[in-house]
Amino acid sequence: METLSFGTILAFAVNAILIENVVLSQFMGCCPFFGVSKKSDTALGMGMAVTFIMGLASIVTYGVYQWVLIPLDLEYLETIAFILVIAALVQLVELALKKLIPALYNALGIYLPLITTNCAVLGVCLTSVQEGYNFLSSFLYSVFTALGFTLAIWIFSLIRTRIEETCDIPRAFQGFPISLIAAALLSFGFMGFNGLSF
Amino acid sequence: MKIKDQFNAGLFTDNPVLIQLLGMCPTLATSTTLINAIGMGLSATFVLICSNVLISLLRKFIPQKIRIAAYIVIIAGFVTLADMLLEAYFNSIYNALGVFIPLIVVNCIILARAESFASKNKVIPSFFDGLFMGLGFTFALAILGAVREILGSGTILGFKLFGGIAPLSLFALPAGGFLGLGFLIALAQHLSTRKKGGSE
Amino acid sequence: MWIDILKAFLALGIMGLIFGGALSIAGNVFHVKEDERKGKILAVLPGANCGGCGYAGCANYADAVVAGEAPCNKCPVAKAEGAETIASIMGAEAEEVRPMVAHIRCSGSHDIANKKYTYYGMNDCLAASRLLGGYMTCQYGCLGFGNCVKKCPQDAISIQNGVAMVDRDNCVGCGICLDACPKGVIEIIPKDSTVLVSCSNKDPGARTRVACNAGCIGCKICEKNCPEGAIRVEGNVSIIDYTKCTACGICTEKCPRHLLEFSK
Amino acid sequence: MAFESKNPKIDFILTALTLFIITALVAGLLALANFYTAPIIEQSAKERLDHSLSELITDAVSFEEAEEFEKNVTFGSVKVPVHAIYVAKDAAGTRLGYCVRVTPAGYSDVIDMLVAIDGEGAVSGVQILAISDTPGIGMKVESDETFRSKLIGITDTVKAVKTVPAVGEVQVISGATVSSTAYINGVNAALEAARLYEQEVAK
Repeated sequence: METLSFGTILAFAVNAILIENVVLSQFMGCCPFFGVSKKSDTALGMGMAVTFIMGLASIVTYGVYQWVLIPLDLEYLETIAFILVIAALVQLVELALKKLIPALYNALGIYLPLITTNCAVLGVCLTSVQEGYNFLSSFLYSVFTALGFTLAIWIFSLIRTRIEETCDIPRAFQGFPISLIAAALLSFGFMGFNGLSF
Repeated sequence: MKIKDQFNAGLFTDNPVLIQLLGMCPTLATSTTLINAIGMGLSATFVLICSNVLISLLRKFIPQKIRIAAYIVIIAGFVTLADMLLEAYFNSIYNALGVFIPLIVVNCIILARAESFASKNKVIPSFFDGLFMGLGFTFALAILGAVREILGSGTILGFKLFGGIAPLSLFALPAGGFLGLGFLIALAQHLSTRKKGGSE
Repeated sequence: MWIDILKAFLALGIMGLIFGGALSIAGNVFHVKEDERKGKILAVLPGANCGGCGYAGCANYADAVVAGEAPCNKCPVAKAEGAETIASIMGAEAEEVRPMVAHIRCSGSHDIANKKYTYYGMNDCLAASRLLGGYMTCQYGCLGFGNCVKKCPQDAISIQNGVAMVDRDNCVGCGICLDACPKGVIEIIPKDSTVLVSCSNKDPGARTRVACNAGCIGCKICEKNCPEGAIRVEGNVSIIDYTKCTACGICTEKCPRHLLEFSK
Repeated sequence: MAFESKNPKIDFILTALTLFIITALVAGLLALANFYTAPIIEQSAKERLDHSLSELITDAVSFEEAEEFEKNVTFGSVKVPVHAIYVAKDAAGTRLGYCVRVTPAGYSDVIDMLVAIDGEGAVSGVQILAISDTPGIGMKVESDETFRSKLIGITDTVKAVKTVPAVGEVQVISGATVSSTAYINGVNAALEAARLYEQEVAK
């Protein structure tokens, strides 16, 4: 990312949110995507929590990679170092949320610790290292990807509440199968964005 | 829990992918071909067994506060180990699985089994739980992989199937993964409700 | 070789140290005074946040139980044995909690209840009730489009001949159907109650006769004849106080509309 | 739990210490494993590379890796990263041609390919090192010989077109447009990089 003019940032944002949406075309972060999208307010809460953690994680992992792993040439330990950072961050956010915003904490319930196993968070950190982004672009990339995740999970929660409210679904398809098929259609939609080339 | 129950639970009644719906990311992404699916399944099983055993050995020493952080580090350790060994000694599988080996770390099944089972049971049951849950994961992944390969690229294990007909390349794409898995889980739910003498 | 190992050992070790320390400090700083009974109860609950107990998630339900607002048997997934363990965690003072069950206060099926107009539209009670209070002449009765059926996690309600019926063995009395019904004809009563009132028509007797031939006309015969004084008629409809009712059955014989009956 | 205590001071030390031990031990174990596996991995990667290089330019004896060269070649809206340029030399040391390693972006992944350019600046061969593009689609590029043969012998960049190709154009494979366009971009980028490198050396 050479010159960070507004144009490149915009292109970067559209690319991360629409074209290579982390859930719908890169397949990362599906567990909470299906788990938390029953109600749209918990979905948004989850999206915000993931955005916050991804932003924080990208800063800390960038720091760890540049100042710890490279000088000691321990690049092969990047996975462990990153996942340690993410797990600690999630636990810190969980404790903070429990104290400061108990309502959101209770609503997210089991899915907050599941963010640690959210492939999207680790995936983003690993990709920004692979692509060799500098500090600002790796932060932007993480935040935009998280916004893409939030957008996808929010739209999906609207679809799911619509499915549950009005359509009657055959017994075998109730619950997750119908949501998976709805996700397939949503993923078709997002495939259309591949035509956008920046 | 006798071993037979664990076998039954791991593969059918409590299958991590079809019933518990865990580990969706690798399932949808690597099940484009049968070989990839089996490769992913077996490497995940290897990591699952080792991490279950080690975590159940250490369960008395890990305090509650850093429970998740400690389990994740152990799992990540085994994954990087598997990554190195695969790249050094089994290079062909490594090329096919590419980015998905590091993502086994965040494969929800492993942490879920570590958290809900290994940290509460002794070593032998944890070993079998890891083995059967891993096999259940590979079993579900293999079915999905076969279906997607036949429909998506018209081949099975690389051999061309129906001659000239252009395959539905949709199934090789991410969206096809969702679709395939959706119908697979519907079938699993249908079978399990029918087995319990389904209410309707 | 040893230097590499030492480098890795120290580098990641120190990182682990910093994070472990940070977590333990955060654990104390953000320490929320929590009733340890909540932790034990959460261990019993499945943690799937299905909402079957009528609360947003297992954590909310555990809070309610610890605060004493919620009975111990509300979790449909943990069922009886879960309820017992929770009751034991809550200590002896959790009084013997009577299992509750839902009851539809309406028996106006198609053959006995009259209709104002024929309704063509979404098969959804809420939508139907928006059109002049529903197609039934009786404003208070069940519309039979099954909003409660869709919401019930136990599949304990079914629509028979236009009226919702509760299957008492499956129902755990969680009360989700209560707010699903736009007409509010569902009530939660103890499972072992036998005498049931299946009507909630608050119009005076004359209008009720026109609406439905199984409607309560508010004649108060049941109220006068009940030896325990367990029945009172409020707003032209009889309401049974199940703490007093001894199921003697006198009211079922006396009721001119044969509305009060023994549960099947 | 053995390692937990009520008063915060000791608890702090115990938790921090436990995590320290676990992470340190795991890191140490991995360092050990890495010590043994790293050389093997490098070795096999080197072998595969040499094997491909010698396959492309058969009569070359040695391959010298160029130091400074244009890292990213862009033409039009396409940007293709260039990983390395190997200068092929025969026994006498005269320059026989180049091998340029490029990684154009395919549909869902990157195509890692090696393009050989002979003395006159014409493409003499292309080898795909790794392509994990969507299997059904990406593999077509590798197996479609007619498509790949069209790119042998070109001396200047060609345009990827969907319709009937005119001079200086190559038709993409139907059903695998994105991957075949990436392949063409790879070859173009290699030509461009070699030309830029030659100007550099000539100066």
